[in-house]
Amino acid sequence: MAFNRREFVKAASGAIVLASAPFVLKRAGIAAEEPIRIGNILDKSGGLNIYSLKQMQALAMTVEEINKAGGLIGRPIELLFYDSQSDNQFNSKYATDAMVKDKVKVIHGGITSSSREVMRPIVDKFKGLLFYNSLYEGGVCDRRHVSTGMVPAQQLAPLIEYMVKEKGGKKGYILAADYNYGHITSKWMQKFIRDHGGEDLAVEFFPLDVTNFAPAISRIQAAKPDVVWSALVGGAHIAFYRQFEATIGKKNMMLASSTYGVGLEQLQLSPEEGDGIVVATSFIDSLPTAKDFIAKFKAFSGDQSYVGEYGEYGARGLLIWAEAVRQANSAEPDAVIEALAKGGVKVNGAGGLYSVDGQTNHTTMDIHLVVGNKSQSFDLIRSFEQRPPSDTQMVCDLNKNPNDAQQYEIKL
Amino acid sequence: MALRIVGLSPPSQPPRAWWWGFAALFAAFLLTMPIYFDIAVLFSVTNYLVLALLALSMSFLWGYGGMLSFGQTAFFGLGGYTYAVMALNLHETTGAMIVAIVLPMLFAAVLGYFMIYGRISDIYFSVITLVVTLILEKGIRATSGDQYVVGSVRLNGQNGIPTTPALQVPWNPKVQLEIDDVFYLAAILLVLTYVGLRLLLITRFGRILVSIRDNERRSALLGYDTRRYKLLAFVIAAGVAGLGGAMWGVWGNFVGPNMFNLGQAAQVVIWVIVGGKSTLIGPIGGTIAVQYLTDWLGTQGVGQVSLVLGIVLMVMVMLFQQGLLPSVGLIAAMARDALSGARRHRAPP
Amino acid sequence: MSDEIILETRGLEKRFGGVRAIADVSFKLRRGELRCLIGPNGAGKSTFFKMLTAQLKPTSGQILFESKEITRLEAHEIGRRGIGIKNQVPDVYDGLSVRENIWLAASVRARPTLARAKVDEVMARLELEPLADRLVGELAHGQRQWVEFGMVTAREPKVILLDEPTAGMSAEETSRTAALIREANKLATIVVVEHDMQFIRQIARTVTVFHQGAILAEDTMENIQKNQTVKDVYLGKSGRA
Amino acid sequence: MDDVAIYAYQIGLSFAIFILISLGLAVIFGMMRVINLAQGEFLMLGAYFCTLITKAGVDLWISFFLAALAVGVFGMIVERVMIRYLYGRILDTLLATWGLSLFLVGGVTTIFGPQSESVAATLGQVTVGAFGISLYNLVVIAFALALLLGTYALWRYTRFGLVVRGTMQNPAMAAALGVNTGLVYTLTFGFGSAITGLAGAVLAPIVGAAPPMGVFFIGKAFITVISAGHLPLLGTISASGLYGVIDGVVAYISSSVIGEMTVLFVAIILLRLLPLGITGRMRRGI
Repeated sequence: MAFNRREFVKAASGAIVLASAPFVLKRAGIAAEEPIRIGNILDKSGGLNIYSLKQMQALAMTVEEINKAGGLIGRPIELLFYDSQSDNQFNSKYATDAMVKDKVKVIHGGITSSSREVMRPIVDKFKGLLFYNSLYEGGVCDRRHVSTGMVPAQQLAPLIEYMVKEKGGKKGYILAADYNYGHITSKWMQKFIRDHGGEDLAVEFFPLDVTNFAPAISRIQAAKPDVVWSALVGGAHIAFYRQFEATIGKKNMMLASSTYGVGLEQLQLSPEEGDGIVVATSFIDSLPTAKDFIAKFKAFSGDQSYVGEYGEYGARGLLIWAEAVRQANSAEPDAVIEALAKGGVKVNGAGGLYSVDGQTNHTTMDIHLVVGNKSQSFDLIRSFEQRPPSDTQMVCDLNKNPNDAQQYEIKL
Repeated sequence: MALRIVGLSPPSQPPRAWWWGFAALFAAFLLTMPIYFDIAVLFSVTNYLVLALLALSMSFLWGYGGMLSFGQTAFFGLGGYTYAVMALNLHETTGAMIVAIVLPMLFAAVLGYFMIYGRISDIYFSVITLVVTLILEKGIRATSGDQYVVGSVRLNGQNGIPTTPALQVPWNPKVQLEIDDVFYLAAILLVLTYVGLRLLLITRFGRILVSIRDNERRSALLGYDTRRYKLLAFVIAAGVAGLGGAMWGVWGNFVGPNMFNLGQAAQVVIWVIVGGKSTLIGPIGGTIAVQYLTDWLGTQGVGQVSLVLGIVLMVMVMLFQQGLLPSVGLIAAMARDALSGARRHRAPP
Repeated sequence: MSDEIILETRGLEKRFGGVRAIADVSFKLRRGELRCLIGPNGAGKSTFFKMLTAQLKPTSGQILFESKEITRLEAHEIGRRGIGIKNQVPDVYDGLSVRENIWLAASVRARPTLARAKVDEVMARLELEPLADRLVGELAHGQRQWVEFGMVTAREPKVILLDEPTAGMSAEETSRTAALIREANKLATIVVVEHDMQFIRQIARTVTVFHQGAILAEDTMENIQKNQTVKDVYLGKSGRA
Repeated sequence: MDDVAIYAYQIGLSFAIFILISLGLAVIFGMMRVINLAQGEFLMLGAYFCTLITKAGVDLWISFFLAALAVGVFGMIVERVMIRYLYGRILDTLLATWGLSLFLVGGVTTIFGPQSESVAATLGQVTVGAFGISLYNLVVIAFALALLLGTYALWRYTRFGLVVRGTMQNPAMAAALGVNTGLVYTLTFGFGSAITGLAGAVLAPIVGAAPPMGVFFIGKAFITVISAGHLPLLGTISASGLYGVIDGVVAYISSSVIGEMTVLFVAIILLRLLPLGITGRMRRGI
């Protein structure tokens, strides 16, 4: 197999990006300053790396850009990468390493809720800062934790209103991954479906390793819903979209999802299988605001394929943190937290305006209603500007309780 | 002909003086580590020490009881979950720790009775233990819903229990163990378990157990109820694994279904294989070596860690079947034989 | 020798698939006897021994030991009641030392101090002291046979079953084994399976002949040697009489 | 009527998947007493070869067989380089192939990336009352049956099958009769691998091809083969049948987790009652 070595190395390794840093830094004339160390803990290997690989590259790219442009508050950023290998024991270990041994100012990372929940107490204990760049089920209330991804209220409300009201999808059948995200998301789905006068016929949960959906599809056929709602996650569950198209077909039944596209599912399915799935997301490659980012990312990574939301999260997380550092004029975690609490941290990113809500440390962002097309990508239906993380806001107020450090499960 | 490996005397002999010296040195080295290393190193080493308990559990059972259980992770996970659930419910950790050792032992007693008294053959024993740990994993993963509560604690399925409490000082529950305290505790527990298991081997029970590994039929014909001894060994190993699991929960303030999974079960085998199952100290070394390698690879940007681990395992099995430590001894034995052979030729008749 | 029957089988039968390895064997052994079992290869002698010690389960029939039925007992229960066996291939702990092997046998019943004394006694009787710390796996075939013999006697069984105790031994070793067996016979009832007629003549009073899974004849050695049927099936063919 | 058809379909598909994932392992374990833990990764390789070959423009049906061939050759190389030094050491083989499994997952991720690859086989669907059934799923069932019959015929009626069975029963005798036993081992392992590769290829249009996919299947395959006992074909059919029915019915009426857990549970009970597997007491057959 012929490798383009440069591309391969870049694709394979965050550490190599670091190796090129001194040269870049010297050119930018900031090498003399003491660097700001940051850590990125993601799953380069193991089953979860479909969510991580582009994100770590986007983050490394953003670091390089900031350094080229003169650094952050006059200092270069030094990025340390840790491969948590899709195993929480490494999240625990590397978070401690990053805080204690490497003394990083911020940790970006964590894909699953469980990896985040392993790292959060460690970051709390050593008074650090954790940026969790991933869509999740909402409810974490902790000033040392910043969520830059979507939470259910942001994403599901517009999606479900559109499907029920405009597309006539009154009767819904919900399939979700069998873990916290799926359970909580499915409850939000039920709530919004009912709110809009629809009916949820059934909710089913699937362990992450299920690949045979034939029994579920037969049950769906027996129940005859208008829409199938999917909150399925991970490589194995992609099989569902394939089997759905082969058995029922989107001609006969609508399919909408909170997670489709997150793991670049559309690239892994045939054009027909992905065509017509309705999704709400905070980023797609074809957004007008995304052109510049996409071009830079493709040049940086040498990878011409679709980038997607999880790739963009890497850049988004770092940019938001960098802006907070600038406002605080310090990279020290407590100073950054204070800057965030003021609520004025706003960044114009590739998916629109991101502003951190000081009450919850969650991010207000634009949500884009999109539909899968025949070219393994998405078409924009419409955008909903500046949707707040209202679910988490219902339960969390860090201004009132700055010492809160728990995840609320929102009761419906 | 059986070649006697240097430094490897039959387990039934009481440890020699050098062994006590070694054990003391090992303990002293561990206990003085906090002087030389910072807390991040201690934190990772604690992880190795705790996992070494799991490796000890397997190497005791496999190396001396002749039973290869692929499912020691079942007891490891059970120990961890028991500790987390009990400690969160009781707001007290000493009792939780004890239950976390006892419950896996009870479970092992039932499961072991079923298998050992059912005279299930070796390979099926391995498979059934593996299946059991996979069932537990699947079962735990399926508890994400809010209806799965033990006492006041949500089991949380896939996400595990990330609020696993820190250990309290038994006589003063207000004081919680910090990272360096947990390190001391893990080091002491490991040394005690190691010495304890080693001494167990020279008791009547230990010697009979080793005889069963060597030739079960002979032991039965002599009149030993081999099933009883095997069951007891299985139960003891489960207790050690349970202790490891509970300590792992204490170490990372987290327990999760990954504790049960195939990858974790594979790792245990790899540790023991690398270290060599014919000793108890080997697997401890194997655990530390392999875990350090995995940690280190994770920060080196070399690509896929599993690629490297796979190669390590294949090379170990193909080239160093005895494990690294005993292989060194074996080479020494062959060298010694060659030398003494040469001397014999040279000696006058 | 007393008239008390110590070991008895009634209509013992063993089938492997469609093959009858042992057919309707009714066998009686008096306490204190030294009995030899002979018969051509495949006559079922080893199978018979294995059933007596629960290494194989009989298809039908009964085994009685000291007038109590032991047919369905586990191997270790039979061992505990006092039947010891030396199997055809040396069945020892190759990975353990000679002393350890004997100790394991001696300590089935005895308390630790008694067991240690017993080990010393057996080692002395079998002249195994120089080998005490060698691994049994390192020893020569004949030595391993003696180790096993030592193990069987060390636990002081009431009945000892010996399956070809002299296989692979030199003439000198064989006669020593014969002496050891006679010595052991003072304390225990012994059944020996052997092919070596010289050896049998040295030790046996009564001989039982197995043929095709059944008992063909049972008598003194002299009478057996005169028995025409036995000659036909066994002695005649082997030509060793 | 619909219900009967849909149950039959669920059971059939479940049975077919059990057969596909375990037949290769059964051949290798049943014939050679080698437990190949990298079997799941062989399946994965089959799926990858299938998607790659299809992407190169080859017809899907032809690519199935090319994928089988490729994995078969790969299996023979593995046998030559690794397995043959470990015969008779069942645990060592198990560990070495475990290493191979980790190595392959890492290797494939490095080369192809972590995302899954796919291949489309849109044959359409047939309608049974209110239910649509994917036509391709029926093809999968047919493939599983064909694979069974083919393997049976090869073993039972060909010279190769006879030589293989003879060699496995008594290698020394076979060697004395002039059989190149080394070659027979290589070919048998290659054949088992090829079946697995074919299974992976046939499953690819349903489940795709992704580096960790082997792990999803190996547990089930392992349990099927162990439950089967020492007659690889008959045992696999019975075990797959049993587990297929349980999984198909339970997964349909409750959920797939309960289905899988029931299968694992039944496996334990079964091994307790029949410690040598379903065919443990049978003496003849294949």
